[in-house]
Amino acid sequence: MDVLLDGFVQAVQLLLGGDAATWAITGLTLRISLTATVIAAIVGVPLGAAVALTSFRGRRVVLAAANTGMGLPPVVVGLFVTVLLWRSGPLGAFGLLYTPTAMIIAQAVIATPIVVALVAAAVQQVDPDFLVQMQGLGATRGRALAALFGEARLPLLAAAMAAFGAVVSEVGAAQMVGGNLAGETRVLTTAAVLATSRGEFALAIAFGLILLMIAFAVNLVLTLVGQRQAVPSR
Amino acid sequence: MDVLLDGFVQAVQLLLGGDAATWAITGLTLRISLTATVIAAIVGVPLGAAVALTSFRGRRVVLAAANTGMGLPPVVVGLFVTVLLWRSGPLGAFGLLYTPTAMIIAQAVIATPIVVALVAAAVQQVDPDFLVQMQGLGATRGRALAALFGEARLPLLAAAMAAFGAVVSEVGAAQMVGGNLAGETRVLTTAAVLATSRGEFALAIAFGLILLMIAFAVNLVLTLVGQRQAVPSR
Amino acid sequence: GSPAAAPSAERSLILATTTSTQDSGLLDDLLPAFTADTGWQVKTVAVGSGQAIELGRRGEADVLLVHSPDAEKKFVAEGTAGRRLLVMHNDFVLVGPPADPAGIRGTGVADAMTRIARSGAVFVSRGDDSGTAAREKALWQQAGVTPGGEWYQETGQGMGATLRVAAEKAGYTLSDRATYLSQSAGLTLLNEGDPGLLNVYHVIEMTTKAGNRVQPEAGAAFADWITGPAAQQRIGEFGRAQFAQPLFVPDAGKPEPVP
Amino acid sequence: MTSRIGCRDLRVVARGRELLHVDRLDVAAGAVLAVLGPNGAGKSTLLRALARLGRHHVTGEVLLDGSPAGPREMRRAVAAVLQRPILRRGTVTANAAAGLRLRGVGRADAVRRSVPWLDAFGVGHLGERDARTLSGGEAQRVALARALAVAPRVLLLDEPFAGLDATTRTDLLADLRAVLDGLDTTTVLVTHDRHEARALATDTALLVAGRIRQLGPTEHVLDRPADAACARLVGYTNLLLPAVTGRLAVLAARPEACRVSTEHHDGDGIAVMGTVRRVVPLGGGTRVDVDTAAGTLACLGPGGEGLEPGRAVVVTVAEADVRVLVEDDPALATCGDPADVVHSG
Amino acid sequence: MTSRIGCRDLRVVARGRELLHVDRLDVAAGAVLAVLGPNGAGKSTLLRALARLGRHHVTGEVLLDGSPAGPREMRRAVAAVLQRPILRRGTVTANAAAGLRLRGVGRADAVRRSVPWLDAFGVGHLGERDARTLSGGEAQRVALARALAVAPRVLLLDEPFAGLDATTRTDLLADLRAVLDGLDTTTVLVTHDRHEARALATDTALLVAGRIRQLGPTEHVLDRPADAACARLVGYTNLLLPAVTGRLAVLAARPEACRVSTEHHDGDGIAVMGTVRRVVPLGGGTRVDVDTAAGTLACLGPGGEGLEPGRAVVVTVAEADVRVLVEDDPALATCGDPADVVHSG
Ligand SMILES: Nc1ncnc2c1ncn2[C@@H]1O[C@H](COP(=O)(O)OP(=O)(O)OP(=O)(O)O)[C@@H](O)[C@H]1O
Ligand SMILES: Nc1ncnc2c1ncn2[C@@H]1O[C@H](COP(=O)(O)OP(=O)(O)OP(=O)(O)O)[C@@H](O)[C@H]1O
Ligand SMILES: [Mg+2]
Ligand SMILES: [Mg+2]
Repeated sequence: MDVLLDGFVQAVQLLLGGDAATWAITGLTLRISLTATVIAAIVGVPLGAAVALTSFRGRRVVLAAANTGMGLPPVVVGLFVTVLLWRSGPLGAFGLLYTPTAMIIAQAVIATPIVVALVAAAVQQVDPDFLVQMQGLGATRGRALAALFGEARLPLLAAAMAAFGAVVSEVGAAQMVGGNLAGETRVLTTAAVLATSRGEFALAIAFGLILLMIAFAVNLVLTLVGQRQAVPSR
Repeated sequence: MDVLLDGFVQAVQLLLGGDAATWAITGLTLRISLTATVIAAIVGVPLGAAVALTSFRGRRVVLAAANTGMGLPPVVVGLFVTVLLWRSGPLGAFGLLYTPTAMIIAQAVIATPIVVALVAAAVQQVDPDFLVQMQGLGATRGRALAALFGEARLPLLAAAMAAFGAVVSEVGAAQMVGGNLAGETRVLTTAAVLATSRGEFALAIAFGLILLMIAFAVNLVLTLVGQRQAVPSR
Repeated sequence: GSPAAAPSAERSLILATTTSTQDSGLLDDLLPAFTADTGWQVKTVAVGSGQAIELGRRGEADVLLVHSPDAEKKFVAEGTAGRRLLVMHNDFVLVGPPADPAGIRGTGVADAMTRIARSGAVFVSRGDDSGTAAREKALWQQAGVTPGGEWYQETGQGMGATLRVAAEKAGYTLSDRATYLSQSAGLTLLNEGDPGLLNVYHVIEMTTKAGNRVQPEAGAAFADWITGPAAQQRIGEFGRAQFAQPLFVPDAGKPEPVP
Repeated sequence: MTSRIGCRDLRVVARGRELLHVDRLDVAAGAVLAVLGPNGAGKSTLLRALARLGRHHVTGEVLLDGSPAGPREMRRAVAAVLQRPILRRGTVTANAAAGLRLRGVGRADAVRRSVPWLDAFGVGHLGERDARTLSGGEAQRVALARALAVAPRVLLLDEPFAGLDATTRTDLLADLRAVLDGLDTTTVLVTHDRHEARALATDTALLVAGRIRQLGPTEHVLDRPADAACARLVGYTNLLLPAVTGRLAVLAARPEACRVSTEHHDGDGIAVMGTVRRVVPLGGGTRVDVDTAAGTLACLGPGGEGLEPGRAVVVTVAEADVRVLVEDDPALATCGDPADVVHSG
Repeated sequence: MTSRIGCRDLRVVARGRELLHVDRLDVAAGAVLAVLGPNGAGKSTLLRALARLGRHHVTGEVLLDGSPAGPREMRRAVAAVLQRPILRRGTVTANAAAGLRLRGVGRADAVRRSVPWLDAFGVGHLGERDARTLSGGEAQRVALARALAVAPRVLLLDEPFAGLDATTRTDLLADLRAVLDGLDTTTVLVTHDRHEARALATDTALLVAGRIRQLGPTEHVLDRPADAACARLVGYTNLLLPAVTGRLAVLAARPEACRVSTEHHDGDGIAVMGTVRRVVPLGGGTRVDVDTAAGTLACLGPGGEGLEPGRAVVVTVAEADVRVLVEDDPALATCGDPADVVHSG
């Protein structure tokens, strides 16, 4: 149990002590996972909304794929992306393997089905007449959708957090496509794995705690943004 | 690219060829992840519903914790549970480390915040008067809640899938607390990692594909159950 | 475990070992025989040497099979371990791009290390406290080089992944022969045979001094078995069929090699 | 006759505001009580508080058959139709059966017992339809059928006929009256329609700003408002203050009973001088608002052709059409509170 | 006067069922068209189709200022108040401003322009309140304020006064009439209340089963129903068939105009023999349903004391109170379709 306590102490020391490597790793983690989440949102939100609001051919297929995709194993995604990015692979010419870009790609792939499935569920739950009423007040389709998203802001927030949480905490893909190169592609999860394999359990716990702090901070920011125009709790 | 094709072929061969080990691993994966998801649901659904429907002290804290907890890194959870289950740890006497039970515990820890956060978001989106009307028709609190869950069944389904997807696809905790013991605690993800580290990429892809099939099957079953008393799509 | 496994769960030991023994498939070959011979079930925790020793130190493992001699000696000196017995060896090899820009082919290993550092060619290190990483560090020290900078990259991952990174970056790396043979990944064997490249595996049995749930008799049983003639023969045969050469050389009872 | 449902010192508070405070209310077995009140008076709040529903903070006692009852007992006795029809996903048949299902009745039995009610409310042909595709009035009917299928001991209806077309409404009033006469059900009916109250309710309560201002037999309450607020509520919206009438008491009159003329004809009744504020032609008649020395009077009727704003006019009301109000003293606000149980008709 | 909004051959189909089919409709600039119809007739569907809203499959043309208009143009011209008040999360003020905000008006400006409307609808004091805590009527008022704040060229109102208390309703009718007279707004008003139609609408359309059965000046449509369905809709619910009256045409009468007596007094008007089916006392009067040789007649009025089911009676109606219907021929169903534009009053 003292390992956990040690881990906590070490986390505080690393952050407050201004350990440059730790801060760099933390920054990279945030950058990669946030970028991946944003990309997933750009792809997933429209798709999820479309699944919920329109009845195009293949709507059910997309939904089933998204639901299934939430079980996409990061290791396999990592392998997949690796194979694509290999020098001998179709995208090898870009030399992206073992770069943060590769990690962003893999994590975006992991996050997108989560966003699609949860956004679809969130939007589907809003009163079907809500969009009609907004358009009936003169809203363009875009503005009406914005209002709809405002209305479903709580579950959308949860969707964003689920996606971000999934990618920021996964290690399989980050390890495989990033290579966990010190100072280049090492993020908090891969650092924690390394610390573990070195038997430095307290350090691993420390990295995990820093990661949780990041998740909490992102959650806080999202919540505050979400509640900017919000109402007292019901 | 041929690696992917090989992987597909191998997945089919493993399953159809009746490879006993593969089937055993698949069965164990299902058993562990489903059990963990069910435990997470038993803990998380009431908590999520309470967060959405009542206004107890610390409600916001639970919600923030759940949202943050979606970013709980499996590796760290694995380490945490490992430390607890160590022979020298507080629960060491039970000798649970490197057993499926330990994996279930770790995965339940990972899945619970997901369930809490997504259930809260789902339930919060239902018309606040829905419960009132159900009780106004004579429903006991339990029956009214059941009706509420029926009403929010789509996002609840998505929540269940997100939780199951997260645990079935994670490898950090499964590896650490399960130890990837052949025939005992080897699941599809750890098998895929082992295959990767042995350089057998096609086999790794094959395991990943089998995992996706599982996720799809679970998704299908959940959807069918959810639509048993359902309506034509809107 | 399932009900069927329950009775033998009484007699199961925890073996903490390095990934190379598992990834090469050696343990898959040995352990069923061990169980058949002794009745002990084995829970293999395949981790880095650093973690394996740490698990031993905390009494979480009954026996260790590791290849990081310096760390082992330090650990044994702490007094919680029991016997430390030589089991086998294979060797490390320096591998790199076929073009060999640093020109290390056929040189002595210390010379090779210096050339790599000077040439500015990429060297990919495991950097994970594994036996391999420890040996690499020792080699740099012998060569009088303090690695660091653009050309020196640490993966913090297992041997297979590190080989793949090295291949992708057209860099050099130090690998154990077994992993290199199974996952050459487009790299060429450039330097081998130097005595400094010997990779020695020891079995270390743990005692109750490390923790009161340690099963010394299990550790002893494993150590005795793996250094026994039957196991040694199996080790000598392993891999011959697939690679036309054995991956490990049985060493039980021989004197400690001096690197 | 004994009280079926009632309350003592019932208070509902939300965010520090008292939404409702009812000292005492009793409705007899088999009786129908109409609750009239302006928007936001607390009618829906009263209904929910009586059924012990919802999340507001409620204090005081709810009585069922004369003894205090908790949520559990109330839930067994009550069926409520909320102001908005809230249907579940699923077919109309499933929705109609939902009330019985929620009380533990088996599926087949519940459907068998609820289908006749769908027919009674004219939506039997929609049985297989997805409830979310219903029109507003159709949904309202399904909600009514669902509640009545339960055959509750206490029926709480919140503006049940609001979305129904006029003809159906008239027919349903008669049908419902007939049904209720046959059942041992006590009904509390929230409505904005005086005709509905007159048709269905033995007694009527006027609720203003969370307080019952008047309670008694429907005919009496609708025709003899106790104070200004009650008068406004039952259609006597023109207040004639002593300053302009020369009488001692405040009088109230319906706009339909007030005539505007340019000359003063001496005669029976009351005459008030004023100037025209605006003239609004309203199809069947014209509404003339007249500013007087003490407030504005609305006059509704034919004529009013030659009038334009600013013109000096006389508003006349026949003596039979005015009502005398007790002084609008807040201390008297609860004067209408019942001494005894509201009786069945 | 030109048509502000109209349609040609407008059809709405859902799941293979034709919900609505309007050949031709035109409403002039500044006019108010009331749409009356039974529940499920397609009134809300018509309103949505005119605004090009919603997900139903719509064919045909919607005309704005005489030329076909797509969803974009319609959205700029129209403000709609749906049957249920649908408010956003947030304060009442934010909701009232939402219409303008959604049209791109800045926040401060939108609030400044919408607050007076909140006051006009009597909910100005609720500005800071969470919209989800409003009472039904309060929410309806906010929805109305939100739409009117937009000052749209076309105002579509779906039962806008349904949840409002009677007094407010009366006042609002006058206020709204005054406001609409001042604006260049064309209004389509769906309602179940004939008085509302009479008060606000220059013209009235009767919609039955998705078809406009009659369209014309409000007074005429309400007093001279064209066929049985229209008659039912405007309150002439008793059909007197030739078989029992001896006349050539089908006649219709209001229940209030039908008197029941036990003896036949010879005199002016129509007398029909029948037997009492049921007697329902309805507060102010009694409703007596009488079975005749051709259908049941409802009679509403004072009296009816001595009657019990099975008793032979005579139903009498004065000649002035009956309306002659054209034969209820489906082919004539659209006979009421307008030849020219509905005129502003
Ligand atoms: N998706 C659908 N499938 C089938 N029928 C539908 C669908 N949507 C609406 N309807 C039907 O279309 C008819 C017209 O609906 P609409 O809402 O226009 O009625 P309305 O005249 O506004 O009635 P109300 O007075 O009750 O509001 C109704 O009978 C309704 O049940
Ligand atoms: N959570 C709350 N906080 C503050 N005020 C509230 C809250 N909930 C309801 N109210 C207010 O309580 C009052 C009573 O509401 P209620 O719904 O009972 O009115 P009502 O008489 O049914 O009105 P209507 O005729 O419009 O349906 C309203 O003014 C409403 O705004
Ligand atoms: Mg209400
Ligand atoms: Mg409608």
